[in-house]
Amino acid sequence: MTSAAISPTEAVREEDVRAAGELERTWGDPPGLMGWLRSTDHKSIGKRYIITAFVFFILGGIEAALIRLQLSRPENSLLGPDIYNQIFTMHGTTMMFLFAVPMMTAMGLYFVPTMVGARDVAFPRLNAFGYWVYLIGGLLLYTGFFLNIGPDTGWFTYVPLSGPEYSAGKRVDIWAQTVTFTEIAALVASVEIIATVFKHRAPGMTINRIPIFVWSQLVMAFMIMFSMPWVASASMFLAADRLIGTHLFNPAEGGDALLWQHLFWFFGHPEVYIIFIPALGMASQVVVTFSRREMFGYPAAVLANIAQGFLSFGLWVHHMFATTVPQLASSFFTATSAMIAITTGVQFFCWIATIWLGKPRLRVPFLFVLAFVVVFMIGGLSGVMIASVPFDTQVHDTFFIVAHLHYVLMASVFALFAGFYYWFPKVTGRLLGERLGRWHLALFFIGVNVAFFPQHFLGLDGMPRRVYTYLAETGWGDLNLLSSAGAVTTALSAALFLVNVWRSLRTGAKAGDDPWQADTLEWATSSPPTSYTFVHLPVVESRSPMWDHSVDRPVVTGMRTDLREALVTTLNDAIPDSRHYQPRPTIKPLVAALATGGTFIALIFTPWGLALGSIVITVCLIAWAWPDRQAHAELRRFEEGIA
Amino acid sequence: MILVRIAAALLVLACGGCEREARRFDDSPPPARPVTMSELEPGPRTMASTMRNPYEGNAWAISQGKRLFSQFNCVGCHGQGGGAIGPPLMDDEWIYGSEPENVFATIAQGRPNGMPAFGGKLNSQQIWQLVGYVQSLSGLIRKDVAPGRDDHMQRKAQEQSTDKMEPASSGIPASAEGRQ
Amino acid sequence: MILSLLQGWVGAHSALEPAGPQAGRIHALWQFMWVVSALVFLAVVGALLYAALHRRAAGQSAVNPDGVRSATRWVSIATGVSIAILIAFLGVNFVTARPLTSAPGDALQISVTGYQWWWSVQYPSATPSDQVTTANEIHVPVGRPVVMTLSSRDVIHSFWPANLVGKRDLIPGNKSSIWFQADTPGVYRGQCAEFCGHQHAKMGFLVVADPPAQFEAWLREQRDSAPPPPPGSATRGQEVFLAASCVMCHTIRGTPAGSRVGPDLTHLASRRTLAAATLENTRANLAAWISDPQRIKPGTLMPPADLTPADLAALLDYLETLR
Amino acid sequence: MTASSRNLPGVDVRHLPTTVFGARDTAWWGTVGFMAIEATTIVVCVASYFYLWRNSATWPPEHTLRPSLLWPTIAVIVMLVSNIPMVWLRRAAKRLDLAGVRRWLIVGTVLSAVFVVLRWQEFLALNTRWDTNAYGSIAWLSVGFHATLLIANLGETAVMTAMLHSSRRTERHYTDAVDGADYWHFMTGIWVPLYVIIYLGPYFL
Repeated sequence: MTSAAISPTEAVREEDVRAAGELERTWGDPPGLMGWLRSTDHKSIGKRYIITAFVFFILGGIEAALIRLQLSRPENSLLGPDIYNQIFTMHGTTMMFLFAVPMMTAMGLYFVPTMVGARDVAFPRLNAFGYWVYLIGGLLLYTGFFLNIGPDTGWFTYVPLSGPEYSAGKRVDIWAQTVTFTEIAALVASVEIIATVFKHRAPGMTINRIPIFVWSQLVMAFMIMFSMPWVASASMFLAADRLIGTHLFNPAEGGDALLWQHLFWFFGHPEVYIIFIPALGMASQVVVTFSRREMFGYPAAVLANIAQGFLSFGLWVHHMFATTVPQLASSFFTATSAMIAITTGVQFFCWIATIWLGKPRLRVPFLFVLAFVVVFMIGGLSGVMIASVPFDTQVHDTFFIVAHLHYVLMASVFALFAGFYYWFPKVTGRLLGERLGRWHLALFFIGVNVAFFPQHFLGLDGMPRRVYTYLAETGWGDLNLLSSAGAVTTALSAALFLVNVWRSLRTGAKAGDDPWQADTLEWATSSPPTSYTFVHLPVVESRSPMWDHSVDRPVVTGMRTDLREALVTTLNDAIPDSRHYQPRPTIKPLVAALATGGTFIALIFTPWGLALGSIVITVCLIAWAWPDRQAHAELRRFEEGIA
Repeated sequence: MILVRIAAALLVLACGGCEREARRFDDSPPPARPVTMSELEPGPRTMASTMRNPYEGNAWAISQGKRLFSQFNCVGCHGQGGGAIGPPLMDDEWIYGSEPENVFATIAQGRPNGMPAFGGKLNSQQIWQLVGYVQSLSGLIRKDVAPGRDDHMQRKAQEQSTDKMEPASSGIPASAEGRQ
Repeated sequence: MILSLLQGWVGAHSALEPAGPQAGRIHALWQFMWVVSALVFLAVVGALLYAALHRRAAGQSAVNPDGVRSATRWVSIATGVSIAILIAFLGVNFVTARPLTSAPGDALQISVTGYQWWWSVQYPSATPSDQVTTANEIHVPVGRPVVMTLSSRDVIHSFWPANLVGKRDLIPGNKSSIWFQADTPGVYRGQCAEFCGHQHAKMGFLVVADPPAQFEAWLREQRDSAPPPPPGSATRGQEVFLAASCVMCHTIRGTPAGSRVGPDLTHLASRRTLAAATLENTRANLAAWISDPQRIKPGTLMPPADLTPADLAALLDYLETLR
Repeated sequence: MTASSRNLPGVDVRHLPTTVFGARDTAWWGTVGFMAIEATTIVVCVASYFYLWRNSATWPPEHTLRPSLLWPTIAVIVMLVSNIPMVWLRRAAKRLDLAGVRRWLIVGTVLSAVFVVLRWQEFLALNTRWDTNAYGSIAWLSVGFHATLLIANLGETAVMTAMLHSSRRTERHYTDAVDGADYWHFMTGIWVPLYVIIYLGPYFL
């Protein structure tokens, strides 16, 4: 935002207007459809990511509605077992792989660079590639579903049910490849975020001045890096068992069905925290802004966040207490599962202190955070309960678990909505309606609790998960009906949110650059941000740069405006160290993604897909690495420092 | 645009996806028309196929056929398709014809030299499922429909990886010759 | 809910109505955790709302040192308390878990095998002729520990009689076992808890806890083979059974029917339910199940038997003799 | 062509270098990131290998030959030795010594081609098939996954070589060469434990 970034003397203003113009020519997306397909701007990509993930959220929600409709009364004949199994599998797969993780990484890819004061992520083309691969994965899953090739063995896809003998056809293979696609996308995002946070922070943003949301994204990125390969490999193993007859999961030939569960949950548990930790980060950001006070116990909160990341790798067996895992091992996992509660506790306590010491403004984003804490408390406490082996053997795979996991994940969705209401003005330039927002929150809060709280008791009362129906004589009908009513309310609230977005886009109040008087750098640019984000990269002197100076904010000078130049700073102290050239937009990422997509889809049908695909992919990567004439000339100009 | 491209690619690859994936629980396909075959003259039948196996393209039905094949102890005589007391099923030699409906008739009506008639005990759905599996044993159905490896000791390559064996002119079983 | 209310043919099926020491301990643990959690919840949410809503002194600055000091104190206290609570929780959990692990020596041995989508139950015996095989209905003597040896023939299932004990998975390729003791006589419903395919929802079973004498009597009856049917319709029915598709999958001891693909029907008529605790065992239900099982359990591996009404009637007459 | 040079409080970065090597450069962190991902995947393979080993009475299971050692041993030695030219490559690159970089990159391309050929022998040396039993499956998949690294490396090195010979080269590509050398060390280094476990393992497990 030019006016605040520099002192408003005439000469300077002119100079900056000129600079801004050239920056726009340099960093702007190319025009037209091809330009849209070539874009590598982290803001365009991030926006697409967020919208795509939200569309999948809606689709997953529709599936949830169908599930609740089917279960609303006993012996319901709305959905048969075949379609029901596909739908609940689609719901889980969509929510975990196509909504939750991509949404969290997407928020990171959009806001991390702006919050650390960079103009783009470290590897813009790779970023675009990641998005396209993710999109292909989602389209694959849903095309499959509409062609009746929808996976039907649950999002956890246990063998042998999902193995070659008990899952004929290609349904499970579609699932396996979708997972592969989304894992690739997530891993790409993790590399982007780590490199951006490590090397592209604004001068002065030392390691202990990094905004908490960025910290949470960093933790998430590392967790993705060390957990996603487990499920990616596992799904490859499964595909191999199904396609080329390997025996990894075949007990008779020395394989083991439990191996799948270990591999899957070693990813599957961190997965939950991959979703939850960024949610904590967003909530922290909102708490700080609306308490008008710096985060209380910033170091403690950050360390708790990191500890949480580590601990989450020590929990996976608590998904397997009903299997033949030895007692001793189980009790270890009980302990870790209890311990991780402390890390969350510390962060909650820090918030409460921040709010207590600050002067909270009860705006919608802040209210969503309050709701987030309440909802998460319920999910977290039931989580501690099921860490107990004996109790878990009763409620494992029952609706008690359904209730628990939805409380935890829905809590993250509350935090996400807090983030939406908080950052929507930054992304679109318009505020979301406050009154509609409160209605949305109220309905959502009621809906979620009415939908999921009764399920605790359904589980204790003997109702297992993943049943397409139940006998009238079991007496589960009433609570199920209640739960379904809650689901309807939740759907209503989501609709209300869409209305709010639509109205604000048409007639919403103009936001201005910094509607919340927030403390972090994304508010230092215009709303919506320009393609180059900052005319002058900011310089940071504290944890809350926006609260230090209202005008005459210190800036970086001497950056080139005629080509895409990024400032590389040192890892710990963010001292300017070198200048980095970033390539112009290109279609190459899309082409490479299509090649990758083709390869993995071909792999569903024949092992030769691998040979064929690797050739195509190699060609694409060569093209990727080889600079065209313009890029070459530009790189030369950059290195030789000539205009 | 990209959406269209990908969707198109997927549609091509997933062609017949619907048929391959259908789970028809409550299905009673018409039986093959009864074939009259006198005990006295076993041997090659050159019968114009008037009827395809309704489950040729249906992976689930064929996996059911595989299940029935082991549960009804067809392996007792035919081995895992390799043959033992009964003739092998995974080669290109078809004593009573390779056409689906011949195989159907063989299962339904039985054959001399020990193949019992299962007509009364299996319904047409089960028999067609078995026929589909028997076809898959010699690679006569689509690869993407054929079963993968099973979850027990591996005794033979998975049907998926079985090469197609064009039915050859079949010979009369030695025993049958002996009787004539 | 009231046990007696659910003592119909379905049976009781709730972890909140323990009928034995194992489920009892777990129920006690649940009550403990439930109360503690409620208190923690109220404390945290209360603190949060107070912090958000309490009236602030005019002109109180956001950075007041003594405020920070007391906040630091409270945060440390809260953290300490949560650690203490979690340690207490671990202790209680350990105390609860300990006695659940190993069964006493004199336990009754029963082996349960999971199939898509029913349970085969066997009472092993030294003399093979005394071995009892039944399906979907497990009779146990009251007051005596019972060890279930669990295995699966196809996919993973999970054995869960909620009123008696927690669940245990049946995983192909590795044997597992679980033990419990029923103290209250009654009929308890259990169900498969691990998703196992199309009819996971209707893969139930009953545990019938009888006084020891009654149990022994039951066991004795189950040992016998089926008696030859009385002449007339029942005999006709047996012929139908042996000629139709039934014989391909089912065993009736004392007849040529000996296939182990489906449940053992030797004492079908003595069972309370049909189709894995899905239907009450009545003549009408049996007829419906035999003539169109796919309508009742879509995807079940039992094929429809197309019988003439006369044959069906005869078959039912015969099956009803299998007490 | 650079933005305003008013003396605001702040930093002027126009004189910072454009070509830096190793951890100072952003791209290096990308490379390291992908190394971490690949390393994790190999850990998954090894973990699965030991999990399956624990399941089986004898290792390899009966009626399965142990792997032959001749070719794998040759291959692992070649891999280790191949790191020497890569060290020289890095030095040359940091000196921006074009001739040196070209020389060692050509050597590198040849070597990585040799790796791929040797890998074929290593597959044969497993003396079992992927669809024989779980042992064969995990062995093939582990060696196979590392093979994809080898192939990727071949492509990468070849392209880099061509690049350094073409008119499109810039200083940037010296930095890439250094990253390439680092990746090389990783790729060959991570193979050593795999070699020990998969080829020697069956002799002492």
